[in-house]
Amino acid sequence: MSDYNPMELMICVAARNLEDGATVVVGTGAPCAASMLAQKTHSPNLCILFEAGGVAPILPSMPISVGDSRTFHRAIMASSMPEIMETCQRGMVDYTFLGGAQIDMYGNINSTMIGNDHSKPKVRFPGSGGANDLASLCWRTMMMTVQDSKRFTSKMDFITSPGYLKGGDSRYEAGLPKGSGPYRIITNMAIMGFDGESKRMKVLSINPGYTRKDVQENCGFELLWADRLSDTDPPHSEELRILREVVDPHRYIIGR
Amino acid sequence: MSDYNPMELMICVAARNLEDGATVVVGTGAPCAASMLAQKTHSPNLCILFEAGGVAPILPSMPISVGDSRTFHRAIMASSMPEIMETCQRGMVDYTFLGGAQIDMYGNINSTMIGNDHSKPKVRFPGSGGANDLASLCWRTMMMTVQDSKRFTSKMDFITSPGYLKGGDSRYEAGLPKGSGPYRIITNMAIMGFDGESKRMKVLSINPGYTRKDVQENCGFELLWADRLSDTDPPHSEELRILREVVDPHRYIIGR
Amino acid sequence: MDIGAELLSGQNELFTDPDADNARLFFRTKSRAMKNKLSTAEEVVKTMISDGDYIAIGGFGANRIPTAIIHEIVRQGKKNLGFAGHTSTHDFQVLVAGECFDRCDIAYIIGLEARGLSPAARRYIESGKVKLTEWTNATLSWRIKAAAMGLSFLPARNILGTDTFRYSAAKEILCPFTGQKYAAHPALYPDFAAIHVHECDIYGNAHVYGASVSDQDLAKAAKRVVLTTEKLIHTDKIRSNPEGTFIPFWCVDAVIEVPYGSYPGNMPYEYFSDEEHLQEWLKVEKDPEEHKKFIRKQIMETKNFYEYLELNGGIEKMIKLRSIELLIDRNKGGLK
Amino acid sequence: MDIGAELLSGQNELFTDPDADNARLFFRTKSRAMKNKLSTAEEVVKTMISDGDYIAIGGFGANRIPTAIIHEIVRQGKKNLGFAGHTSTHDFQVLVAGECFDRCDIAYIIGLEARGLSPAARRYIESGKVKLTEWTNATLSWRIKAAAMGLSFLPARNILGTDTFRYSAAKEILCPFTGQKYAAHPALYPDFAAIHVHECDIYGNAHVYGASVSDQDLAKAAKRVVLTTEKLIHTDKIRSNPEGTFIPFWCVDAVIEVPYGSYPGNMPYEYFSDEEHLQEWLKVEKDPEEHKKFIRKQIMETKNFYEYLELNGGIEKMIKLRSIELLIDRNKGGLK
Repeated sequence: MSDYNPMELMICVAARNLEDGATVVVGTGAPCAASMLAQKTHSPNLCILFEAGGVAPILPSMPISVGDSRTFHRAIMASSMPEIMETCQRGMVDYTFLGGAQIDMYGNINSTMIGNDHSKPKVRFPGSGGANDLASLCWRTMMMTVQDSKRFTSKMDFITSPGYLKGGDSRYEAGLPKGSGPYRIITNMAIMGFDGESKRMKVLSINPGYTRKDVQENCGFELLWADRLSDTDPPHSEELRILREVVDPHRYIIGR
Repeated sequence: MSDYNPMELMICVAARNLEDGATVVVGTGAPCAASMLAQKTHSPNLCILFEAGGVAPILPSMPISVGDSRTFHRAIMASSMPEIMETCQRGMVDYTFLGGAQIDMYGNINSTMIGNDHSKPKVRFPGSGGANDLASLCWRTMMMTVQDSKRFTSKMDFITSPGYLKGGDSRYEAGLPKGSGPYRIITNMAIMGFDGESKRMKVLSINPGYTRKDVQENCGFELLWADRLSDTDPPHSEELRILREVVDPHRYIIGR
Repeated sequence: MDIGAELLSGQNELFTDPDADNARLFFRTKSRAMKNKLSTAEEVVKTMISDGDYIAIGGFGANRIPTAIIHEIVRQGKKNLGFAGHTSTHDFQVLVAGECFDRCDIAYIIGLEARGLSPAARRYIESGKVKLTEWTNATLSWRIKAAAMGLSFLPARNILGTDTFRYSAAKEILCPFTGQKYAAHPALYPDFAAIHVHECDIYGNAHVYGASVSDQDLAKAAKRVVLTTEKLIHTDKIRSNPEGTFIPFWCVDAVIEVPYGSYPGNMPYEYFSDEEHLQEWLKVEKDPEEHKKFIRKQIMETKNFYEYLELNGGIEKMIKLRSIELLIDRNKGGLK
Repeated sequence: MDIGAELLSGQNELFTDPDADNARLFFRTKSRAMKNKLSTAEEVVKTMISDGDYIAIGGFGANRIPTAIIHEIVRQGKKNLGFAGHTSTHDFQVLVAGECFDRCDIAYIIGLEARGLSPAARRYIESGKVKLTEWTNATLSWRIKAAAMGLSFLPARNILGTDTFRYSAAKEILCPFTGQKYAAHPALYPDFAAIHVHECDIYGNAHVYGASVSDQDLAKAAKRVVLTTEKLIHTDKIRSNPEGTFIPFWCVDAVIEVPYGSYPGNMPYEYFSDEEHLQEWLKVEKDPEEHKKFIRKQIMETKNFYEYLELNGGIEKMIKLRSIELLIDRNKGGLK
């Protein structure tokens, strides 16, 4: 079994969740790498979109901006931001990836600020950008993140992007599209999904080298556990080869 | 003084109302001829738009459809119907021309049906097309029509396109854009405007060969009269020359 | 804000479901794969349109229309369709000949613009056989745009205060910021749409030149979309000019290559409309028997669009119409 | 429907007037004439922007940005501006250096995407000197689109149920047809917008290549619009391809020819972003004194954009960045 780092594992697991013929809106970095890996393994027909307007480019390298010219290099379409967001709103986009400083048990995400005074934040982040839009409008939201009990918290300073809000049907009742929401949270320690009823975060599999105890101790809220809790299938050597040699040869992302 | 027919007079008078640098949405026929005449006389910078998307074409001939290729021949833009209508809604379009089977004292127009049962009309016409939109959204609506007491009526079978509705402020109160509405009704007998308060049709000038009596007798409602009622300035020989030789050499329109 | 009482509603029937979540559930299942979508008019009309469906036709009546599909709908005798009468002229006239639809959203029908009115269309509508709901060109454009945007309505400032509103299915609403009254137009998600384009690849990535009317929005709004195209192109041509893509593949379910496919309508930069033939349509319609014979000959007894085209002059006619489109006077100049 | 009680409103300030009739009254007076609009950055910023105005910048942060205008705003010391922080990155960072704005609609600020966060922008925002209202990329796109459409709002299905909504100025509304809850986003009509394009004529008819972000809507929504362009073209090029017109003349008040005008940002198909220079910005910002010196040298003490470009490598640098954009490896091959 070949050696790998946590980022490589998260990217490989994320890629496996992107089936052939699906659509995914990605940002720069790991999500883009996961999508490129999926294209070069089991999903040659995966359609990658970028929020500034790029559709199905033949990516010559990792974009540094979701609006730079790489995102529509030999693309099927170089469109606009409203075009991409309306395509999501219409229900034509299956997946998206988000990141954030805080996430709670319902998959709500904070990428706006730390502190309790919005007008004078202790720490200010960029804000939603397209995150809230994609979390609201795409069918399934995924997240790749290193896990710790600060980031996985029950005390959110700010909910930037909607997960299942307060759980149960609260997301739909708020007016957000029926059947949409968080799908997978992929961390260095485990893979989580969400309970069908309560919509609380539920551990589906634990990554090699970690225990159930590790996963719970590095989470600020009580996790649910799948009845059939499994071991995460580690990156295969072929996945790693393509990721390292083809997708990210300069190790911009997997080198982090 | 050169001889002319009623259509030529109406077109020449309409053209004089289109000042240089203005925007006008036109259909096929007389309105298009009036706009072309204006461009070739005092308004070289008049911008002509067609509702299917054509903007500022160099018209090689009269279009037979507001969507045919003449309407965007060497145009500044071949856009879309929403683009044109939203440009009107934004307040960037100064003039439009409408036609219809019935018009009332407030400039409301019927181009939908004759009869009293909408589901089974006695006579069915094409309907609004873009007429209601342009009457609602452009700043000033004009009409060129032969005048008779059937067409100029107080009993409208159907209001397709809004004039001043019930007069006074009723047009604005209905939600239609502030300051917009009917501007000139140009007939074979007279030129009408609308009273600033009551918004009722008011005769501004009478065409050569007609009397105040003719104008009222050929109108199904009571007309208001300008304090300074004048004689309509008839077509000038240069206007007629350009109209006949350049704008409509085949007499498609002025031959009617 | 308890002003609901003052807000009016159009009284006529809304023929389609504007619900955005219902539309999303459909679009979730729509294929996004870039696969070969080549088909035939016969196959598409047979498999993609069911009696009772609500359909829309791209282009502008007699400009850039998918004639092969319109004829095939009549040829296969589709019935009880709903129709978006959005700047419909010759397309409407053809579907009337087949008495294919029994409900119609009206913006512009019956007329062929400067060419005059269609007697047959007039008879059909005045017969009372067709349920009518009034709209306008902009309203249908915005209803289609609302669907393309994944919404159930869009606000607009037209049709307020008129009978057009009264006999529509629109509703008045107030702007929550300004209190301004608007007409809310319900999203229109057609079951089927056919659009004729200048060129596209086998996946449905298309280029269109000239006025686009509402076709970019229509391709997104409709649940099933077929493109007829003047010619097929390689995807490299799409990828070499990605800002020029008019319709992307994911909107499209089928692609049919139909050279001269807008005949007898105008195809911008390619050929002008056949005005003589369109006048013939209007003439024969005056006599219902003549009209039946004409339709039998032109549509029912022709195997497909090419036989119809051949019947009316074929490629030599198209060369004439191309000269007209390009403003070439073949009587002047040229090599002796 | 008396459900008004249940409907929530964002609690933060709406910095601009969404009223469509007020906007129409302005647009009624805006010139539609096709006249020569050539000007200079100095003249445009002096005459078209007043302290206190609300401004928006086209492009996408460090992609296709009108750098000459952004710098000139800082150089002329414009103050108390409102700013649309719509995918703003380097443009935001430059305006922060001049402390030009005191209120900001936020979609994305402070960050330069994969490049990291701007320490200076962070200090400025965390200082509390700037009034902040939260939005999102799609929301600002739709607020601008609402204005472009001549409306006072558009409905959308994003931001509901979040603190992003709570600290916005959006309002919940219900669809009059389905009862579906929507976020109503107020139209955004900026006082001024600057957009960098690939080519345009002296009237402002423009072509843009690559992702267009929200610039077509922004050109319509803004009351005053300046285009900076890589190069001027003859109007014949516009008229020979009317479907390709990205922005029509009537939206545009001034045109400035600025070759390399998006530097240090990326200009699609022309030159890539200058990543070394952008990293230098982030580095010097760590020390406020260094930052002041840097801004003095780069902007305050340069006469115009060309001196700034010269200072950072001039045309030779642009040739390098063009190679990167075109994926040319000048170390490989070529004639020996």
